[in-house]
Amino acid sequence: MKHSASSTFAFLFLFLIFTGVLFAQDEPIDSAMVDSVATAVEEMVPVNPPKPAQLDIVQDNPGDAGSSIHVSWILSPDDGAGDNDVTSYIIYRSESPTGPFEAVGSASRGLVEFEDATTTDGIEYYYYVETVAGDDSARSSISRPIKSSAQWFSTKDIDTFIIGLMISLSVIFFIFAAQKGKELYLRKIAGLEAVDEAIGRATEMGRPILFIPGILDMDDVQTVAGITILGRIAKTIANYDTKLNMPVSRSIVMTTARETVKQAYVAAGRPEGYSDDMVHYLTDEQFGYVAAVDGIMVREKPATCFYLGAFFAESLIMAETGNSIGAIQIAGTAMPAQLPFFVAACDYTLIGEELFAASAYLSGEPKQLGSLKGQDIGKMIAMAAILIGCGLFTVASITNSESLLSLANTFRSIFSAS
Amino acid sequence: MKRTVPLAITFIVGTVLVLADFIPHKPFGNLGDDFSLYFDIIAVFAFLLGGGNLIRVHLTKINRKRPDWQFSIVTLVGFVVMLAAGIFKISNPEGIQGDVAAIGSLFNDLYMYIFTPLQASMFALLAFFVGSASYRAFRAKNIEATILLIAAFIILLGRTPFGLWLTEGLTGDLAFLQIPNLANWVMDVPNLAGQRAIMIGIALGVISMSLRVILGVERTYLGQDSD
Amino acid sequence: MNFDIGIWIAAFLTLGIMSFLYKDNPWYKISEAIFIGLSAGYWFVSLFWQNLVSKLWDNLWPALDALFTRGEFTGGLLYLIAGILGLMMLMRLVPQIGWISRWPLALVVGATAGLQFINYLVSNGVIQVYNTITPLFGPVSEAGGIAPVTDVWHGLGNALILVGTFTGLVYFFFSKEHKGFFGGAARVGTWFLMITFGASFGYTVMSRMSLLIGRLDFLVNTWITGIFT
Amino acid sequence: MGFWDKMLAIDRRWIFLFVGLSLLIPMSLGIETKLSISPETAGLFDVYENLPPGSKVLMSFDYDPPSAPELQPMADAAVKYAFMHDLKLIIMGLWPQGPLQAEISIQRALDSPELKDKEVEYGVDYVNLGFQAGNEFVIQRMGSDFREAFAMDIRGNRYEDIPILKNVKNFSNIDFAFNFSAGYPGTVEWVQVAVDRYDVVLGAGNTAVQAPLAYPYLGAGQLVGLLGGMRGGAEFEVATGFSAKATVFMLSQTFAHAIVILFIIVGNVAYAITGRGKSKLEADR
Repeated sequence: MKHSASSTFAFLFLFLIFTGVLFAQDEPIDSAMVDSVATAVEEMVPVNPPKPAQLDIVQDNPGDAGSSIHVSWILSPDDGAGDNDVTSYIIYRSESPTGPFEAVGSASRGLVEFEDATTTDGIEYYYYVETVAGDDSARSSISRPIKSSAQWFSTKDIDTFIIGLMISLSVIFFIFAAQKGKELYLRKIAGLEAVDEAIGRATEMGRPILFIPGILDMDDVQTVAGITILGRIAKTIANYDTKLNMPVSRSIVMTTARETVKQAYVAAGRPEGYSDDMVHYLTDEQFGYVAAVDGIMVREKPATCFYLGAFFAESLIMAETGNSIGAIQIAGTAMPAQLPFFVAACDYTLIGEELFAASAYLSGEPKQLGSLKGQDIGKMIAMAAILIGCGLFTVASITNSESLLSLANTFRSIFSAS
Repeated sequence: MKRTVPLAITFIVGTVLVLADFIPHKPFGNLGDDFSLYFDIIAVFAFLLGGGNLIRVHLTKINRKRPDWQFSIVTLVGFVVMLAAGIFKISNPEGIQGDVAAIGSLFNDLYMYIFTPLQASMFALLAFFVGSASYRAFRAKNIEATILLIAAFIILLGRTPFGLWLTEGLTGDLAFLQIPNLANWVMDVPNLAGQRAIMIGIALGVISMSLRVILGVERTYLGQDSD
Repeated sequence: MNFDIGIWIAAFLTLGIMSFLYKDNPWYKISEAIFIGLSAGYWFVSLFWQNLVSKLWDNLWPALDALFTRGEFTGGLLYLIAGILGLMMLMRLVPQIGWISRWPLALVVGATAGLQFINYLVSNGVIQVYNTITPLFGPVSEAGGIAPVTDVWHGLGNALILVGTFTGLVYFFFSKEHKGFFGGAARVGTWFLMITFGASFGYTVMSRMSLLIGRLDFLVNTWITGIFT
Repeated sequence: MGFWDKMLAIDRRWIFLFVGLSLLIPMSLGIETKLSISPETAGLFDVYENLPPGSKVLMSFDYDPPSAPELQPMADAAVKYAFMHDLKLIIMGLWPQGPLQAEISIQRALDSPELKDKEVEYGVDYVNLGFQAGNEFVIQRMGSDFREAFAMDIRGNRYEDIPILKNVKNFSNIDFAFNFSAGYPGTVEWVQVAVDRYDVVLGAGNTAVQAPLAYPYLGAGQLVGLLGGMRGGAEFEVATGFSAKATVFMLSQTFAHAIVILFIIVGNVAYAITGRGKSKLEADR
């Protein structure tokens, strides 16, 4: 910024007056929350110090793994206003109230807090914050001693914990209820109704079945879902004595899938029908894998293709190639961006939640089905929360009631997850 | 032993990791990171199984002169050359201490001139498949399909100059009907609602499935009971 | 490698992959074969240096060194467990004790279930509910970081998001038959899902076309132009 | 079989041909589409343009070759503009292949006729720090000291020996940061760490798929501007005055969109007229 000579002069003049007013005032207000044990030693009278920010709360960071102290302050009155605008705050720390203090971090103007994440648990620290305005600065008083420590429960996550617990308990409750013989109604899912028929078709046509468990490893829950469905499907395949071809892109998936398919063949009473060659590794590389799968499709012409797991851009390449060879295609993924491509190119698509429910559906075991009923309770909780929350805010807005608004905000904050 | 121990491991590990998220104190606080480290290490060992399988499949193919066995030779050569180039850092200008992908190394050359074009070409095939899928799949068969079609159409038009040309005349109060504005609205409102329903559903699906796995209700992946 | 040869190879492979669109042929097969072999090798090399050397060896070696030279037990020794789990995976190669590999598998699956339980609960579940809670009718003061509802259209938009999320969830209900009012709501839910799918599809088209433009650019402007200059 | 029946059962290879031609022909014509510059692009260029000579610009290349068609044009323009206007470039990548993509942009800029007579020296006018693993934690480490994240540049020179980095300790010595991102880690992480914690002035270029995720940051002022996909790249080329690839490609983009729209229309007309479309299971019976 450039000032002409006259405005610079006027600027300096105002500055001088301002400084005079500042020095005429008493000591800066001490924060009520901080027991100051000493005040910073004045080293030099600065030309034009800003009003210092004052420490507000200095405490161990709650609900963390230790090694962190939370420092907050009340903004300097000069922050964001006046000619002596604050540029930044610097946070100083020492193991003794008399120093030496060292800078542990800074925050730009307008900010009121800082996490000092470099503390050693159990040591007492003293803090002060320095308010900087250009070349000038002013210090706050020094905090009382504070120690950091690790906690055994993350108090800030208690809402999430309770929500998770409620959903878990309803799932577990219905698992047990179903096990005791409680009748459950479950709606039909078209994609799963078609599984037997699709496998039967491959059998009649004498062509193989292709199973793609996505391109992620076993550390993705969608892959786990795909493998559990494989367990059910493989049993039917074993019964029909159809050929299964399962190329995979991860070695751990290969190992797990082999266990799963082998188990299914044993359970179907046909252990001799199983061979390790059914599940084979191609490459970890996304597009290399697709190139190879496309090749397998056009050469072996599978009658049925299953795509169940985590998919990215390759979804459409595979589904379109599968379509071109006239295969029945059943897909399922929880990747929102890929669902449209499966919906467009496949005969049946399991959308998100349906993928995770599929193995329970196919198993037909009461225990498994019960868990789905528990999931529905979770949905009810979510739906009720949305309705109540929106209702509270809307009514608060119409009535302009402060108390309703704070109630609405409190309700909403249950779901803030932090 | 063969089945009970794995079930116990799943139960203990799963439960501890769920709870660990709420326990900041050591050693629970960073168990999740520890696991991903362990997973990465297990994955290297597992690769020996996968890579071994790749070699075995192609050797069998060559041995038995199955159809296209010649291409199996290409695959094996490619695999071995890349492996050697990377592990022994062949022609790496910085020597064995240098970065494996240093510019000028054989590994990097293979990557730049062979791997990358293959990867990009395969990715580019998508453009063709987007064309064929839109020709075939977006047909007004019923109400649902028609809605899908209209939504796709609005977004497509909204991202080209045609959208604006067609509806430029709509100004003032009707400006919201201009196709680019309509496209933004579709993205921000109904699309968002659908996304949220899917996401919340997925969350519940994952929770329920995880519980089935942790509690041992779902155990197909653990293999046979033979003891 | 000579740059020009590199370009010729790249062009050869690019056209090989694209020839698949016409039909399967030896040119595609050879490109595919190279791709599989090379990329599997590439991944193993990456895993070898990044995971085995950087993560396992670089952590374990100093710990073992400390143990044997100074008799100190350090945290790095925990990596020994990871190494042992990895070796257990390899036990599959010996049929008699192949079942041991189920232990690391059980660990992987259990840990995945545990970790993703929390991840999805928070980022897919709770946060989405949080974001959906808004006033349908303004003005609400900015408290809590919610944008105030500026006009009727904004409010209607919020209401539509509420309806869409709600009915979409109704669609996913497993234990209730889609009949009557419930069935109607589920039907509306599918409409919202269809809009989502249509919109995502339309949105992605541009990105996908750009990829092909990039490849064609290489063929036309780098390779062919290069031949004639 | 009538015309529409044939259209309905058309061999998909005709469609592939149409897609290919609709991209190839406009591209070979080399026509530059007239573009209006969107406010997101204008906002970014405005800041970039007003950087005084000698300003230090940090560029993070967070993408790999498959996304290059969308991001390379904007990166090319940004690098070339920087060299032309004496901005000092500090290049890095959170993706392993990112710094190599940067080298491509640098080479293209140095080979361009406009820069023929200009002396651009490595280490003085620009430096490539290479890739560093660790995603957002790299940005965080850079917040205190760049040297903690990058001990050496891509050519193996030590950080302290590189003249351009002499007075660069952390983000406070950076005048502008530019991020080209195709996913994670990318713009979101740069905003959350560099902008929110260290007050970096940030502009971003994203793929078309990623861009919607970054829009909220634009509205909140955490990004000064955003270049979305190939179109964003084209607009940036127009803004910088280096009309190059993306500008020419915009016509192809538009044609491709048109042809997809056309496919949908023709497909529906054929479907409506013939009234067919059975699923394969039904057809089998």
